[in-house]
Amino acid sequence: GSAPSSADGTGQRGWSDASAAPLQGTVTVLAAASLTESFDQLKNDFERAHPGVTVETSYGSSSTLVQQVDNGAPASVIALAGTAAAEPLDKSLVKDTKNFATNVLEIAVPPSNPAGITSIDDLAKAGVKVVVCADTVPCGKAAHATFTKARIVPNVVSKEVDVKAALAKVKLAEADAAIVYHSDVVAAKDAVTGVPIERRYNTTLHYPVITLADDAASRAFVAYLLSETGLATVQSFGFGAP
Amino acid sequence: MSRTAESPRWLDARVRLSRGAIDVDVALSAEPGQVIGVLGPNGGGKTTTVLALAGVLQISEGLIRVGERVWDDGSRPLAPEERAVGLMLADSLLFPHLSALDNVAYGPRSRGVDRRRARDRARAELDRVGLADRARSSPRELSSGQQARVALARALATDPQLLLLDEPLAALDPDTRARTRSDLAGRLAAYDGVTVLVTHDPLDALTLADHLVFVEDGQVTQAGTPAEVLSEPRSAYVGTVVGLNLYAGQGDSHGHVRTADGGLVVTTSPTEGSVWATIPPSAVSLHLHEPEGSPRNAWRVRIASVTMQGQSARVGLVGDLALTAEVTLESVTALGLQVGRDVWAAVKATEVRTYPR
Amino acid sequence: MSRTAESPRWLDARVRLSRGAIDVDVALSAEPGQVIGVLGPNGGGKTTTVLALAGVLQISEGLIRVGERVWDDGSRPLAPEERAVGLMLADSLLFPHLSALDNVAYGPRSRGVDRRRARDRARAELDRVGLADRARSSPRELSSGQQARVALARALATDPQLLLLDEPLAALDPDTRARTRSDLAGRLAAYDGVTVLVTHDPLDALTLADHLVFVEDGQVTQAGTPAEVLSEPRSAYVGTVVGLNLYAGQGDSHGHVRTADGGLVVTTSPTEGSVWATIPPSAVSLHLHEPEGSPRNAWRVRIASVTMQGQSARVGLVGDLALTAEVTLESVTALGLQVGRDVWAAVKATEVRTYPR
Amino acid sequence: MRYAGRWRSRITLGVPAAAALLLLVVPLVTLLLRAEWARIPSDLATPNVLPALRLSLTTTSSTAVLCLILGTPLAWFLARSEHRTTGWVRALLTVPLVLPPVVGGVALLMAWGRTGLVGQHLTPLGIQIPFTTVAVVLAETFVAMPYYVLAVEGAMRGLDPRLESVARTLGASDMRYLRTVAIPLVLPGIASGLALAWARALGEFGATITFAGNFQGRTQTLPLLVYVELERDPQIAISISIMLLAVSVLVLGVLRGRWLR
Amino acid sequence: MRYAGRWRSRITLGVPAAAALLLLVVPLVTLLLRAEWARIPSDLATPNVLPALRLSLTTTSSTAVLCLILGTPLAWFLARSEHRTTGWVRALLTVPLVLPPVVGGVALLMAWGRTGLVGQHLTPLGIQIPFTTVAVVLAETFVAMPYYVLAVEGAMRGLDPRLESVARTLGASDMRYLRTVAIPLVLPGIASGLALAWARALGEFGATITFAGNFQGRTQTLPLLVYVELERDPQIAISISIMLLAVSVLVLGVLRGRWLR
Ligand SMILES: Nc1ncnc2c1ncn2[C@@H]1O[C@H](COP(=O)(O)OP(=O)(O)OP(=O)(O)O)[C@@H](O)[C@H]1O
Ligand SMILES: Nc1ncnc2c1ncn2[C@@H]1O[C@H](COP(=O)(O)OP(=O)(O)OP(=O)(O)O)[C@@H](O)[C@H]1O
Ligand SMILES: [Mg+2]
Ligand SMILES: [Mg+2]
Repeated sequence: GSAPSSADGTGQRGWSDASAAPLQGTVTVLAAASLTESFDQLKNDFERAHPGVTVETSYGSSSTLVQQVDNGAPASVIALAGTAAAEPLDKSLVKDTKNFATNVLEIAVPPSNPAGITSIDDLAKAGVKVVVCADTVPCGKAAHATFTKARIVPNVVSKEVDVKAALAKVKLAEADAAIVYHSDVVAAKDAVTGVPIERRYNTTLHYPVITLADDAASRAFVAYLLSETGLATVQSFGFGAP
Repeated sequence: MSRTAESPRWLDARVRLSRGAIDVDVALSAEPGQVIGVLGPNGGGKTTTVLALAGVLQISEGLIRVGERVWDDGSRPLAPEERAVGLMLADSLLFPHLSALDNVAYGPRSRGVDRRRARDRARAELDRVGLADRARSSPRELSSGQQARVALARALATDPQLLLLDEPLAALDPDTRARTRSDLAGRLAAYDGVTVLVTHDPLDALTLADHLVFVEDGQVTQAGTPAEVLSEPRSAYVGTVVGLNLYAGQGDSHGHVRTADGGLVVTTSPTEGSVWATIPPSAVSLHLHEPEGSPRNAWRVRIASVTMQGQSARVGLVGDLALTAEVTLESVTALGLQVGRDVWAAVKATEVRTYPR
Repeated sequence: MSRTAESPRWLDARVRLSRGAIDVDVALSAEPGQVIGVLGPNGGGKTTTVLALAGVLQISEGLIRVGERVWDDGSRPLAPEERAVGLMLADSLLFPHLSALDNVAYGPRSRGVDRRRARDRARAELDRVGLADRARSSPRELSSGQQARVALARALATDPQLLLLDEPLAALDPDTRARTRSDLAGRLAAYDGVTVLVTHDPLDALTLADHLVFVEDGQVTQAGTPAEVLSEPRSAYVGTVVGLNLYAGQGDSHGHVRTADGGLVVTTSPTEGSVWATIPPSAVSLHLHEPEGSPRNAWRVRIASVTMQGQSARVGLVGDLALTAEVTLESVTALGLQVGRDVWAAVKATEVRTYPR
Repeated sequence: MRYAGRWRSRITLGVPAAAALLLLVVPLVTLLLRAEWARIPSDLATPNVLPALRLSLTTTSSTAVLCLILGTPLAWFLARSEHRTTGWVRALLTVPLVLPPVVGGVALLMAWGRTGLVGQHLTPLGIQIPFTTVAVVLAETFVAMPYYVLAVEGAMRGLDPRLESVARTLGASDMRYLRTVAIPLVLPGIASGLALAWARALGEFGATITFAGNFQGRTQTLPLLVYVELERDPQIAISISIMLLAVSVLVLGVLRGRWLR
Repeated sequence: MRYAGRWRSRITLGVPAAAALLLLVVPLVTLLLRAEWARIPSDLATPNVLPALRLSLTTTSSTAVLCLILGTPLAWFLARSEHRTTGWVRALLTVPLVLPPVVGGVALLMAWGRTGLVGQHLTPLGIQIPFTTVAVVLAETFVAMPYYVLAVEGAMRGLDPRLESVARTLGASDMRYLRTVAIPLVLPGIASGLALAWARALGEFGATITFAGNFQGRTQTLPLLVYVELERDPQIAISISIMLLAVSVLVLGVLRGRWLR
């Protein structure tokens, strides 16, 4: 078992004591797949600062992570895409919840941009194949809200189960456009081109980080994430400030 | 095979079960060292009986006891591997992934003999069936006769208390068969278990068995020593096997027997009532014209078949009485005995035996 | 089987291929309606020859021609279904998922006969082998003999130009065998194709075949009509099959033959040089004391085996000369002929035939 | 020809067999125990369940039929080939099993998609495969066919080759032998191959979502619906999964019990 | 005993067989064509590839061994049982194939997790299964074992029961017959079952990520790495997939070609 335990067994508590005795132990972090690159960076930085601590990361879809925690998987910290995803989480396990990032919707188009999309209105043009996320996932809900606000009815050919699937359709030029998050467009580098959505139509997604374990190392990791350096790291991957 | 209750035999089996269309009910008993020959028409239940003795099929009623031990009483059968039994079926059923040698060594190995000694034993057995040089061959690389010989060696290699051989010699060529038969006779003589030998070859049965059991349609129609069976066959099938013409009929005190088909046979040894009458084929003489003289039996018949057997010929006859005659090859040529020809068949009344049915 | 080139036979086959340890080289030829009996020891290459004729194995050299058509010349073999061939192997190999009837109807159906007529034909064939009442049975529910009969019916149901029967009667009981044999003889007589009949039973060969071919170790050791073979066997194996004592030896002009084993045989029909000498078992008389009188051959021998055959007994003898005697059952009893006993064997010189090797 | 085994054998074989069964059954039992049975009827009354069920059944049946008519001949050729390359072809067949389903979907897109290797030649003809029901069938066939082919090939290799010899001397062509003897005799193998392939297709998720997308009534099969609902309410997802299991056990149990064996 | 078939048969059988092969091979070929081969070496040099490869190989080997030692006896019992329920047990075995992998993972969590049906009794003993390599093996075994059992069962049913009768009269117990005759004779079936199960385990994704998580070096197998990399750089993901394919084709081709058949 890799259950996080008290950092050094001396009963020390809190971030303030960290300077007194070096932190020890393992922090198990579950994070939404879209956070892969930013959390890899955070993990490296944190481990460098605290050589006694090992940060173990596991990336998956937010709902999977919540399932894992609810069924007794040993996790210290969980970072989710969207506050709604945290709802099924067993509240008795939650020690603390903080938002640490935001994300906004963006239109992803193939680099060749075959349908010539320049604004959200172009999505309603005849023959444009649009993919969005399913209504049950946050990005699908947000896209739906955006279309309503913009009063357009695009030709949706598929309601993808997650952002990754939506993005894949654009990367392979199967779809002319997909509604995804800004961070996804950044992460996809030059495989897709982003077309921003005006603020008045857009929807903002809040990313919560939830502390599940009581030990010093875990709390130190969350504190580091919420620190200025931590937030800056996250934002460098296309996320917005909380 | 009625036996008095006070002298239980070493092998005592009453096999009763249903298989397909027939109900098998076969009783067998023997003392150590004896060979029971089982004969009968195709589909009579011979293999079924053998499988029940081996424990592959279970009897629904009856008893199988060997020595002190009850193998099956219709309720709690011993598994085949708990019976000290050796089985060879008509299909050789060799293990296709093992060499001939390892097939033969399989039994000893399974019964705890160490590898080297099991192989030595297997080699000796293969040698006895003339296949020492094919020990390394896989069954697929052997001809059907060679496979049968390996299967025989395999069944013999475990020294079982009860050895079950289902047509062991059927696939062998006459030369090998003669050699194997006499080798088998030698081995069975030295063997102190009971052997059940199913065969279609009367020669095998007569030369190897102490006791013959004829199974027809699931029932025992005759049982006895070869001599008993030879002298007094009690079914048409047995008659065919032992080479005698056999008739069921009604006899009177004057020596006249009226057969079921309506033929009339005269004998000098009258038996009254329901009788069997036998005529040895060699006692039948054939004539182109109605014979005059001593024979009191003479029938007008037509030649249905002529077959050569060794140095003589067997002539199948139909007519007033269906019968087989055994004549010399010269007579065949001299009389011009061809299929379809009408001839007279004569038999001296002294050659006709009758005994009660 | 040397034939002049100008009269090509209807079936003309020279089968050459390697199988396992042996090289098979067998020539067969026949005219329409003839039956070739193929005999030989186990593993000699009989089945191999049959499979090559059927197209299941391909010849490496030689020729298989039937009528005008070349089936295989070592390079472009016709597939089996392109050959008008019927095949029955020693294993019955029935299609396990089809009833007996549908097994037999399979051939006609495959050759384009409509379902009803194919079934009618199949029913007729089953009737001929005595299994009309088992038509609906699945092969698993048949005894081995019944299976063999269905397989025979199946092979016969396609009226092929070349009918290949590999030990068709081996699994049959004597009664069925006799019936099937004579039925087969009748059918083959009416059949205008060539039949190749592999058998271990000399009786089958002698009664059914027009021409016998003996295959030993892949080679033809003797071929000829049954009468030719009977009168002049040319290998020890053939001798065993036809029931004659056969010796290879050196003859001189005085009628003395020195056998390979060193025995001396006297004959009244001398042949000089390398000779075969034959002695019919029935010509051998047995005596407890050295015989005085006419027989010029008398050997001191020991009884190795006594087997009954029909109404007589065959006595295997070893000693100065290994030979088999055929005596009456009465002599066995009268003389007390038991295995292991030393006796004298006498043969008149007139009974010994010699012919060049 | 079955016997009551001896105790020692029973135990040495029974214990691992029971362990195997437990490994498989425990999670399923748990799923059933944890389900809120009272909710299942209302969960299944959700309007998108019926179209998904219908789509799953039609696409998996199509896949099964494709396996049968295309896969059987392939299995046949593999079974009778004794060439050295056969082993490699067989290894190649297992590739779709190994490929992470999502990558499989990507590969399918690259092949059949609008700009794909094959797809680009179909587009001018007005044929577009992604986002259609055909794409679902293609994806399911891609992942399921190998199971079918390998199962049937194994069964066909077990046939006694002499049966073929006999059939052919009786006048049967390749085709006729295959139809009248080989296929009937390997029916158990075909049944288990079909069961495997059908079940695999029924559960197919990754390749379908990537290649065919997720559109109600057109490409949203049951597993896709389950995944989507898992985001909203795990309990609905479990209800649907249980229905999926029930359908599969029913279909397989009835088919195999009644007809196939 | 093989023949050159007639042309008509060849075509009527060859066309569908070729179609089947194409359906499977076209996407794979596309994948290989679209890969940036020059990049593959550097892609594979990424530090997390090696641990994932090692983990994939160890867990799939463990799964294969588990199938072998637990699944073979189960297949044996199923094959010799003639009971009516056997068909249903067999249908039950196919359930893990039908279950969407993610749901399978949830079921595994519910069973073996800290609060799970079985897991709650393990926790006091200090045993925690989720997020460990053991969990990966459990997940892989859960999805792969059915393939093995069904393939081997099919092969075992094909054995001539009379061989068993003969072996037993020769003194062989159940166990000895299984070991010395049945298993050697169904070796091709075992080989193909193992190949199927191993390949399925190697490609396993949904159940693993749900039940075991995605921890580098501990539970991140190659398919999980592909998933993560797909997020970051699809080209790396494709490179890794191609390596995955190469490994599987190599292992299966070599094993089956050399030893197993
Ligand atoms: N599949 C095979 N592979 C290798 N060798 C074989 C194969 N089948 C038979 N042989 C060998 O070829 C030789 C000829 O076999 P064949 O079956 O033709 O003999 P046969 O004359 O029919 O014998 P039998 O009377 O026993 O049936 C034998 O020595 C046998 O061991
Ligand atoms: N598995 C089976 N299922 C149903 N009926 C069967 C089965 N096996 C044999 N039978 C039938 O049982 C009867 C007895 O068969 P058995 O094999 O014992 O005959 P047999 O005396 O050995 O004949 P043969 O001399 O032909 O070998 C036959 O009528 C046969 O058709
Ligand atoms: Mg029998
Ligand atoms: Mg043969």
